[in-house]
This record gives sequence, C-alpha cells and structure tokens, in this order.
Amino acid sequence: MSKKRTGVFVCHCGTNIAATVDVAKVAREMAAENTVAFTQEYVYMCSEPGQESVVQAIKDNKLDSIVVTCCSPNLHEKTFRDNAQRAGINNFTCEIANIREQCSWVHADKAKGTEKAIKISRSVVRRVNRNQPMDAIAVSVTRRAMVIGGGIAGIQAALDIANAGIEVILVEKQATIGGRMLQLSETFPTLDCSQCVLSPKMVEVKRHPKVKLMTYSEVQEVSGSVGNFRVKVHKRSTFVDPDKCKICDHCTEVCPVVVPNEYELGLTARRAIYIPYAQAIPASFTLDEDACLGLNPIRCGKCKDVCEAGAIDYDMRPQTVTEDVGAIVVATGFDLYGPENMPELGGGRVEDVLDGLQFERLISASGATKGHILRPSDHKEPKEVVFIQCAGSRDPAKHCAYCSKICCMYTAKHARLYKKHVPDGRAYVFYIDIRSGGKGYEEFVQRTMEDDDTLYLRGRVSKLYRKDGKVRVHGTDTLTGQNVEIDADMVVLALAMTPSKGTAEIAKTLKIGRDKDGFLAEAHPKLRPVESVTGGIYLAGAAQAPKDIPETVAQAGAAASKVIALLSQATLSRSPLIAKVRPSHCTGCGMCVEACPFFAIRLENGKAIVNEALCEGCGSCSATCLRAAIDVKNVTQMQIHEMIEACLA
Amino acid sequence: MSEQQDYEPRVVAFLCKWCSSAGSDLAGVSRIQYPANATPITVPCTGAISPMYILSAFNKGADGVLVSGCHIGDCHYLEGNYLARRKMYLIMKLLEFIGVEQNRFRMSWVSAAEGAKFAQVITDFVGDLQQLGPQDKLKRAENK
Amino acid sequence: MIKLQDIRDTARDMLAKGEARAVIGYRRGSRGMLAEPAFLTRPEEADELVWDPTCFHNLSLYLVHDRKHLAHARKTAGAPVAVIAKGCDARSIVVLLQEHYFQREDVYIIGVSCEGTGVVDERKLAGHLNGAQAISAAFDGDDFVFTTAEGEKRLPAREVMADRCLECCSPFPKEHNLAFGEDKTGRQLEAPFAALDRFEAQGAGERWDNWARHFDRCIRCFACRSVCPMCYCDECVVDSITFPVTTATTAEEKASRIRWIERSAARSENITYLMTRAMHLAGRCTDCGECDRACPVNVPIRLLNNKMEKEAREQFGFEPGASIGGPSLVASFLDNDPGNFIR
Amino acid sequence: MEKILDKKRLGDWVDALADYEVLAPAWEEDAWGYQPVNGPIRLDHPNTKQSPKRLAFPQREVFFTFEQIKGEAPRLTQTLPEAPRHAVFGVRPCDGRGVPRMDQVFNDYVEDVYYNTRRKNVAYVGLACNKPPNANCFCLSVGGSPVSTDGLDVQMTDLGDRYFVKAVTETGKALMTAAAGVFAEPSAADKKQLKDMHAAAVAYPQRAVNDPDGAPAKLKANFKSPLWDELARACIGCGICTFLCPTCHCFDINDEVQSKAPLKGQRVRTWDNCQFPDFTMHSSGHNPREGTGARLRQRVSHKFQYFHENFGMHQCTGCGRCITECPVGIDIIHVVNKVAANAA
Repeated sequence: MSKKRTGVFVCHCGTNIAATVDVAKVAREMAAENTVAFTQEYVYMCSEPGQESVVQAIKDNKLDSIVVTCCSPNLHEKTFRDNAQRAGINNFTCEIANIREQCSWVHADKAKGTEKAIKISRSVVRRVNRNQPMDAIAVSVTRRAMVIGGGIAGIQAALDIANAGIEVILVEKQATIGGRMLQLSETFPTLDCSQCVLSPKMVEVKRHPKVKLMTYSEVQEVSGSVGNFRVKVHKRSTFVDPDKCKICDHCTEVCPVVVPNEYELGLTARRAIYIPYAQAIPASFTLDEDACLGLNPIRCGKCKDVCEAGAIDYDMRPQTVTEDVGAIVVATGFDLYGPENMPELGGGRVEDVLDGLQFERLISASGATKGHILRPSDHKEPKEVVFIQCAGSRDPAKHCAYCSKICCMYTAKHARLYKKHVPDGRAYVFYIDIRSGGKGYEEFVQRTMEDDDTLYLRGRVSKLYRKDGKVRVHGTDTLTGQNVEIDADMVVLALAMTPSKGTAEIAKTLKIGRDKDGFLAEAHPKLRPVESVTGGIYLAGAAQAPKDIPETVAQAGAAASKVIALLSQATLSRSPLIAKVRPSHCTGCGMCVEACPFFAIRLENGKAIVNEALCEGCGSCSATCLRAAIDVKNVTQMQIHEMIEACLA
Repeated sequence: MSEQQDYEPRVVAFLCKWCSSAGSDLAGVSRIQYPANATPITVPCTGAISPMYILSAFNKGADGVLVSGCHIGDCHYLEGNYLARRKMYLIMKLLEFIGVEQNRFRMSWVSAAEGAKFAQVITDFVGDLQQLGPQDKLKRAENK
Repeated sequence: MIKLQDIRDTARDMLAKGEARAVIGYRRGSRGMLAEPAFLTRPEEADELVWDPTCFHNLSLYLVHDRKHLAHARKTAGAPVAVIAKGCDARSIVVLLQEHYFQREDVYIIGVSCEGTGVVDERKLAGHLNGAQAISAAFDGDDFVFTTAEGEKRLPAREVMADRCLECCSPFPKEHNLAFGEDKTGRQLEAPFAALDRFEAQGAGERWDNWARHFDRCIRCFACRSVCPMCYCDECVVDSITFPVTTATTAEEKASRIRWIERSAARSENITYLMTRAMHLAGRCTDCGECDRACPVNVPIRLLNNKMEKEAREQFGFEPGASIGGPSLVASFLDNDPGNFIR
Repeated sequence: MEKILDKKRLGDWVDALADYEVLAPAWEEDAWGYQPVNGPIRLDHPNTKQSPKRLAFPQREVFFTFEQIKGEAPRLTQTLPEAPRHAVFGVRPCDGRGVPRMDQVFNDYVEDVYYNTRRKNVAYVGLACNKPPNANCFCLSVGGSPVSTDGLDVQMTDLGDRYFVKAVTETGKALMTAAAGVFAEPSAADKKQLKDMHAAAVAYPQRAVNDPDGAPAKLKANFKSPLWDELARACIGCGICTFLCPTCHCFDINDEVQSKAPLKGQRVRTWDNCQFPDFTMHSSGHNPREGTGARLRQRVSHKFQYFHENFGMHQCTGCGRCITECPVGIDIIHVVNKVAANAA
C-alpha cells in the first residue's frame, strides 16, 4: 500500500472561524500528521478561487484524499466532493471537519476553541486515511407508481403521474374513491360545491388508461426500496361485479338488513348492500360482508334474486395482488379527533352535538336531509347553533398540541351556510384566535363576522350538557371577561384533525417515520416537505399534517412531480456508504439480520450477505455484531476507533 | 477549589448525523455558547454505536462519553435509536455496576430543531463532570 | 433421581448403533474426585461415564470445538454428537442454535436434570472438610456424599453448592432429545441473583474498590473466555494476532486489526476486556458459571454476566437461551424499553 | 550459617530488613498470594496460587520507549526496570527450584538485562515442606524434595514454636546478619529435630512421574503419537497452566502506541503461553501447532524433554499447580506416564 497523501484545507470563513480558532495552528497541527502531505488556509474556501485552489493543490501535490475544515458538511460536503472529483480523485475520499457550527460559533475562548478544532480536524484526518474510494451504486427503476389513498390528494397525485405517461395504481380502502372531500358540501372561500369539483376528477381516474384503480383494498406488505418496491395489496371482496352492476338500486329495496351509514357519519342508515354515494367510483354496489345475513342463498339471497344484471356473486373471494412499483405516494388522509376524549364537550354522548363532518353531511344537498338543516334529535330546524373551534386542538395539556389549521375557515363557512339555510337563525362561534392565512380567507372570515346574527365569542367552552331539550353551553368570553351561557338547539364541534386510523400501521408497513403527533414525517420540514425519510416514498395531503384542499392538491402535485422525476431516470444512484461484511470474521450468527431495520441482510452458506439495494447504511448491524465482521463503508469500526483516539490525544 | 476549576473534562460526543449533529449545527447557527470540552464524532445513527466505542473512549482517557441521537420515533433509519436505547442502557448499567460514576456516561435525544437543548446537554454534562474530576478507572496508564 | 446406568446404557446404545458420532460426557479424572470431560467413540467406553456433583463443565463448549475442528478439516458433520447437558448447558446449546453455530440435527442432547441440587463449589467444600481431601462425590437426594480418607461425609447440597446452582430456577434442560431426572423447573433454593444483589447493595465507591482489586488480580490467562461456549469467536477484541487468516486474507485485512485493548495485564485493559466480554455475553450467557469457576485468581466474573442477565430479565423481559427461534437481546427491542435515563 | 528463630521474633527479623521490600504469603480472595508485609506474618500456607516467578519476570516489562516526529528518525530510549530489593518469604522448595531454571533460560544464549536487573534484587527465603503434601505435589519424582534448598537464599524449617533457619547463599547470610540479634544458635536437639523432620517430609507418599529419567527418550519417540490429541481433547487453550507455572517463561513483544502523531509508545514484553491457539500462528495463517494435542505436547515435552536435552535437568519442579488449577482436568503426571507407557 503506497503512503497516503492527504491534503488539509483550513477555511477561515472570513472571521466566522478565524475569530475564535487559530486557523494557522490548526493547519500546523494537521501538517504534523503522518499522512498529511499538504495544508493550506484560505479566507473563504468555498469561494470560486478557494475551490480552484483546492483542485489545483490536489493536482500539484498528487493528493489522494482531502479534508476541508470548515462549516457543517450539510452545507459544503457536496461542493468539495465535486471539486475532489474534478481534480481527478474519488469524491468519497473527501471529508469535512465541521469547525464552524460545532466549534467557532459556539465557543468564545480562542485557546479552547482552537484545541477543539484541532481534535475535530485530526479525527477527520484519521478517518479519511481509511476511506475507500467508491462509486455510487446504480439501480434499475420500475417505471410504475402506487398511490395509497383515494381522497383528493391521492386522486390528484395519481392523475398527475398518469398524465406524465406513467402507469399508476391507486389503492383505496373504502368502496369508493373521493375520501373526505366527497363528504363536504361547499368549500371555502368560494363556496363552490365540493362534489361538483371532485366528481369529474373521480371519473377521470376511472377512465384514465394509465390508472389502475383498486378500491376496497389495503396495502399489506412492502418490500424493496426506492426504484423497486414490491407491494402486496389485499383486495376485499365486494360480491358485486362493478362491470355488470347497473346501479338500479333494486337490491337495496329488498335487503332486510339495516346498519348505520358510515359514509353519512351515522346520521342515516344503509342496507347491507349499498352504494356509498350516488357519485361513487367505481359506480357499483358493494355487499357488506359483515352486515349481510350470510352470503347464503338459503338464508337470504334476496338481492341476488332481484339483480337483473346478474352482478351479484356470493362466491367472490378476496384477492392478494402483488404489484411492482418504483415509487409510492402515501395520501391516507385524516380522521377527526374522537369526541369521546373530550368529556367537557359531551364526550360524544350528548344529542345534537355534531362534529364538522356531520354538519357537512347535514347541509349537503346529497346528504340525509337533502340539504335541510334539521337537528338529529327531533328533526326540527335549529334556531340557535353554537360552533366550537379548537375542539381538541391547541391543547397540549389534554388533547392535541397542534393547530388543525382548517377549522377557523370551515367554521366560518358553516356559520355562513347555516345562515343561508336558516335565515332567522343565530350562530355563535367560540374561538381562541382566528387564523385565516390564505388567498381570500381573511376576507371570507371577515364577511362572516360582520353578519349581525353570527356572534364570535373569544374563549373556550368549559362544559356542555343536555337541558330541557336543548344543549346548554357554558363558556367564557375573554374579551368581556364574562361567563356566557347559551341554550343551543345544536352544537357543532370543529374537532381536531388526526392522522387517519391505520396511519401507524401503514407507516410501519412502509417503514416511514411519523412525527410526535402521529402524522407521517417529512424528510426535512423545509427543504423536503413531500418526501418521507425513506427514499422513493412521498407524502401528500392531511396524512402529513392538517391542511386544506388547495394545499393538499399542491402537495399532491409536488409529490407526483417527485415521482415523475424519479421514474424518468433509467437507473438510480444510491449512496455506496452501505454495510460490508468481512466474511473471514462472520460466523453467521444472524444478529445483524435481526437488527437490520431494512431487511437488507440475509444468511447464505453461514455468512451474512448485504443486499446493496436495500441497505441504507445505518450501521445497526455493525454495532450489534460481536466480531466487527460487518461495517458501514467509510464509517468502519477501525475508523471510529482512530477517531476516538484522535479526540483524546 | 481552584484545582477543580482548572480541570477541563475531556468528552467524546457521539452524535447521530440526522438529528443531534444537525441539532449541534443549529446551536452553532444560533450562536448558543457552550463549553468546548466535547469533541463530536458524527455517526450515521445511534444504532451504529457499539458499546465498545464507549468503553474504548473511557479506556483512551475520556472523562465523559455522550451519546446523542434522534427522539424515539424520529430515527432516520426507523429503529436505530430503539436498538441504541437498549445497548446503551446495558453499558450504562455495567459501568455503574463496577462503580464508575453515573454521570460519566450520558445519553440524550436532541432533534435537528433542538439547538438550545444540545447546548444545554453539553453544558450540564461538562458541569457534572467538573464535579467528578478526572476519570482514571478505565483510563490506560501511560507509563507503568 | 438419575440412575447413572441409564446414561451409560444410552451412550452405549447410541455408539453401538451409530446414532452418534461421539458421546461427550463426564468421567472420573486422574486427579482425585473431580470429574473431567470425556469423549467417547466406542460403546465399551460407556461405563467410564459418571454423574456426580463435580460434573461442572458446560460440555456444549466441545460442540463448538467439534464444529471448529470439522470446519478446519473441511468435513461435514455426519451423525450427530451426543452431549450430556444440565439445564444451563442445554440453554447454552439453545443460544448456539439461535446463532446458527450448528444445526439442531447435529447434536443429540442427553439432558440431565440437576433436580434439587447442582454442582459443588470446591471452595465451599474445602471449608466443610477441614483440610481433608475428598476422594469421591455423589448425589443422594438433596445431599452430597463425599468420601474422604476418614470415611463418608454427608452434606446438605445447599451448603456446598455453587452460587449459580443455588440461584438457578431452571435445573431441567428443556431443550433435549432425551432427558433424565425430574423436571424441577421453578425450584427456588435461593433467590435468583442473590449473590449479585448482595454485591450491589454496596455503594458505588465500595463496588469500585472491590472491582479494582479484582481487576488488578486478573492475569489475562483467558480461562474465562476459553471455557465459555459463547466465546466461540476466532478472534477476540483482546488478541493481537488471533486473526482467522487464510490464504485469501488480504494485506489490508491483516492490517485493519483494531487494537481496542492492549495485551498487557494492566487494570484498565483487564477492565475493558472483562466489560467487553460481559457486553458480548449479554443475552447469551446462560449462567453455567464456568468462567467464574475456571478463573485461577478468583475474579468474580459471574457477577458481571449476572448483572447483564438481571437487567435483561427485569427491563426487557429477556431470558437467555429460552427458545431456538427467540430474539437476541441486543438485536431486538421493545417499544416500551426503559428510556427515562435518556435526557 | 544455621540459626534458630523464635516464631515470635519473625516480625523482628522482617523489620530489620529495612533495605528490602519484604513479601510473604497472605490469604486474600480465597487464595494465597505474595503480598507486601505490613503486620504479623504466618507461614502456614500450603503453597501460593501463583509462583513467585513474576518478581524477576513480571507479566509486563517495558523494554524501551519510542518517539518519532514526522520526517525525523525515531528516538528509542531503553528503560531498565527500577526494581526494589525484594525479600520474599515462604517460598516452597518447588518454587525455589524454579529460580535456577529461569536463571538458566534468561542467561543461556543472551544475558537478559531486564530479567537479571530484577533477579539480582530478589532474595528467596524458603520454607521447607514438613506436612503431608498437597494432592498434586510430585517434587520427589522430578529430582526435587520437600526440603530442597535449590534456588533459595535461606531455608526455614518449621520446628513448632520456632524456625530452623539456614543460609544457603551469601545473600542469605546477609539477610540473617542484618538481624543477627533475633536469632539463637541451634542446639543439638534442634538439629536432630530438623533431621528427623526432613526425613519424615521426604517419606510422605506423593504422586509421581513413573520414570523421569526415561521420559525424554520416551517423549521423543512418541512425538507423532495420536495419544497427544486424545489426552488434549478437553484442553480449552487457556493460560492457567503456564501462567501459574514457576518455570514457564515464554513471552510476546508488542508495541503499545500511545500517540500516532507524533508517534509515541513503548515496546513491552508480556507473558505468552504455548497453549494459546495463536502462540505459533504465522502471519500467513499457517499454524504449525494447530490442535490442542500439538500444544499439550509442546508444554509437556518442554518440561520433560527439550529442557532436559538443553540443560540436563527437567524443567518441571513438581509443584502441581497446572494439575490442580486446570479447569478440565489435564494432568501432567498422567500425561507423561501415559505417553511414556505407550510403545511408540
């Protein structure tokens, strides 16, 4: 092995580093390292002349590796690695020693700062000594995508991807796509009809040659990694052939079973065989296996008897379909925070206390009351309605700490729609703050507030209960400092948005992270807001955080464009900094196999083998191996050992 | 005691690349001052930290060893910090068992957004180590 | 109560029928009462087998030797090796199987239950014999019977048993092909971890003083490691040159030998060695106690391993060697693992 | 020089040896070991767990320190041990006989300055064995005796309430002269009692190597015998037998690097052991003593053949430590007898 020739480039960063670190001393100390053949200081190493001098020095001094002691590698690691490559050496033989963020900016004492900078630099020099040159790994790409969740986010993402000519599979858990948006009546701030906007998109999904729609289906298992996922989808049986079903409705007329209608949030009932909405896509009835008397023609079989189209097939079986895709968009949406968690607001047990979505169904022309506002208990028109914002939101002590973002807007919309339907009614809105950032939003809220019959009360509701056929609401108006008591005909809670049920499971299946509130975690809050931490998996809609429709559509489009960009490449390059087995040391105990979060290691002939396409280079294997038989390339135990030594020298 | 004030503990801080190292960057960007005693070694994940590193750092003369990574649930590699939590618990208990002062080993979760917490963790740790004085239990004698 | 003849008959039969390549058991050694490991290959040797309170050895170690020997000779296993295993020994075999060190069909486990007793602690025995030399030792119910020049001496097993046996609740080898003796799983002669708890009751300062003394005594003979079936690595963190070198080993590989610990028997190095060993045995040590017994300078190594075992059990609900398909301690985790030590 | 020492005055003698650090066996952690004396000493140990060889041949010896600044020539500084003068009490005859054997090894081809520096500062005050021997004692069959003075500077014999103290070497005389006042002249009865006791000591039955004189030839003839593998089947390859042995002297040399830049460190000698699998491991991966059989043969043949061929005496002094302490029952007496009985 020929002798290492490392160059060390010490950046002053103007005075950012030089003010608290004696840069000349750092350079001197590094020159004393056996492997260091060249050192240089410069006022701004990342400037054009700085970068040129690095390239020149590598060439002139026949350096085989470099260390740049400067700012965080997050900023300029790529810059200097590119320079290394430009100078003809491997980019992985360039490392950054962070002596700015981790040193000069946080220490005032120059002597101590210099000492620490030397330790940091020396440890990186020692590390670089054992860095292996390597090339990025090329992986072929499966040019198909999957979108999980058929709400507006999933629909938009699927259409955008499909319109780019990429085949996309849209997987929806429910019997129809459309999601939450399909349940809404009108949308703020324009008050246009939600279903009218959405239906054409749903139909487009159905008809698009590049979209494969799988409703009543759930993702069961995901393996592989970016560019090459293999997804197992479980498709439940609907017992109705959508191609034959004429949606004539004869079956529901004879079905003897009545169950609450989950699509109407329990406000109405449906039969065991049903269609969620008139606009459902696929436009077909679904037989609810759990409610049906038993799929047994001897016991019932009435629906099959009346079905002239012969669409009903009691022998239809669930299927598991395996799909290979290169990228996945997760758009699993939201649920409302359970009112049972809030005894102070009735705990979900007080009659005529609805949640926002129920209210949407109540005012929807397609809803149970055909758009007439009638309260559930006695089907009378409510004359006094209390809207309660932040029900479960912004309450770190008891409920959700975060702001659900859309409640201010939709409550204003609710109040407006209420007044439209019940002109002589009176609406009260309890709020903490009004947050109405968005195009036309503030104006919308202001218009609502200006209505004399809509009273905005700043404060929280302390309790509510049923009294004399009404709901008594106790609250405080913090602006006047007075307690308020309202006997309302109806109360509408703007419940917090939570990740939809099953988000935890899907996150686990996909091996993507969640944030502290359970929403899917983006890779970077600012710079990578639509990417999950796992390569090739993208996020859209309220599954990632509470958001409104325009934002959701925008994020879905962004996710789709990420997918399109990814799948437009013939091959992907992956970081080569992955695990490597030393077979001579491996005893095949399998502890690394067990520890690997990515199922990237298997045993073959008594030795561990790393699947390069799956390994993410986390090093869990290396720390678990008792024999140092597996290491992450360029972060080997040997390198860490020498870095520890350098830190303590 | 003036002697104790002069004493500067030597700390090796193993930081995961995604959270705590980024958190320390944020402390830097925010110019939050903290003692210069801890030299960071950035690793991909706390899950990559072998207990051997901890022992080795003490053996090579560290007065304290810090392991810092992503909060549970935030691991870039999903499970690395869970694995680390168990391993580090065991090594911590073992150190404690042979009579090494509890405060010589510390583990913390510092996210990329917790620059101030990072500075606080280092400040507290160095403060505690200053109380303890030099670590000579596992330290290799230079001349014997 | 185990009849020695049954064990001998089994061994003889297996060897005669070729059902086992060898039987690893215990026989009387050449130095007084102590048993020693026996490697039988011929049926007529079966009568050499003994079963008495000096059958300390964890014979699963020799399954490891056997596999190393086969690997070196590039031979395949063929018929299984039969091995006599106590409860703790059988758990060691389970750990080795978990770690795929050999296959289940390569070993025939002749389990022997320690029933209500265990193995003798020579140091405790010496105290009871007042200088007399025991010539033989035998089980008799819950007693041990020793013969000395002055005649027979009967002692309640509990008084002269090794600590590990007193604290053992699983004296029956659950994993076995054939087992002798009563299954007394759950028996309790002394609380588990009693010796450890006594040690831990001391303050940190006292614990350190004790360990410093112990670590100073270590002569790095590596008997603890050599006698341990779990220490099957070809290369140990403390070795400077035990490197599994083959003709294919590259110079770079030879050069990348991490010297975590120096070979000098200095306190710091001894500590680092023994702590590393304890970490590496966490979740793998089945408390056979051989390291502790073998140590010529009486370093209480068992306490270190015991400490890990106790933490594993109490904090992670983990039992080493419980089942072949079970998880390994440090390669797995639970969502509710303790985390309140983390700031 | 022969004297009588009242047991009560043993402490006075020790106190008078102000020029020495005095060591004596003490009971610690369930075992006897040599400890610096502070307080009363009692010499009633059977034998110590470890032999006193480490006084002249410590487990770790620094040969020199090295330092190299980048671009300069390395600088080496020899470090001779600063060995205090030791007087070690209670040395049993078998361990005493280890001393000349070690002297032989470290002065045969090359005079080992590190060993000799320490060795010349150690005075061995022996204690004859006059009680029935330990189970694995076999000094008589290897040419020793419970009352041997070989290698000792002083021999003490326990006569009940007093010791018979005999100077064997000039060093021994000096030790006794340093505290002339504590000793009395032996009477004829004392001498008779000594003689009787010594006679009784050698008469106690011991285990024995059957044909020590024939051993070298027999071992040589059985070099290739499969018996070795059989006898070593249980061997676990630890270092107990050799590290406790009073005459094993193999060592390894390592550089302990303290700092890489500038390069700084020490070259040290540490005990090594022919039973470790890596003892003869070549850097190529070849190991001439691959199995436990070959390694056991090395140890036993060194004791009973090679040393004899080189120096005309058996290296083994019959202390029995390797037998008693072996965790798996490997018994050098049994091995020698078994191999010698084998018709090669």
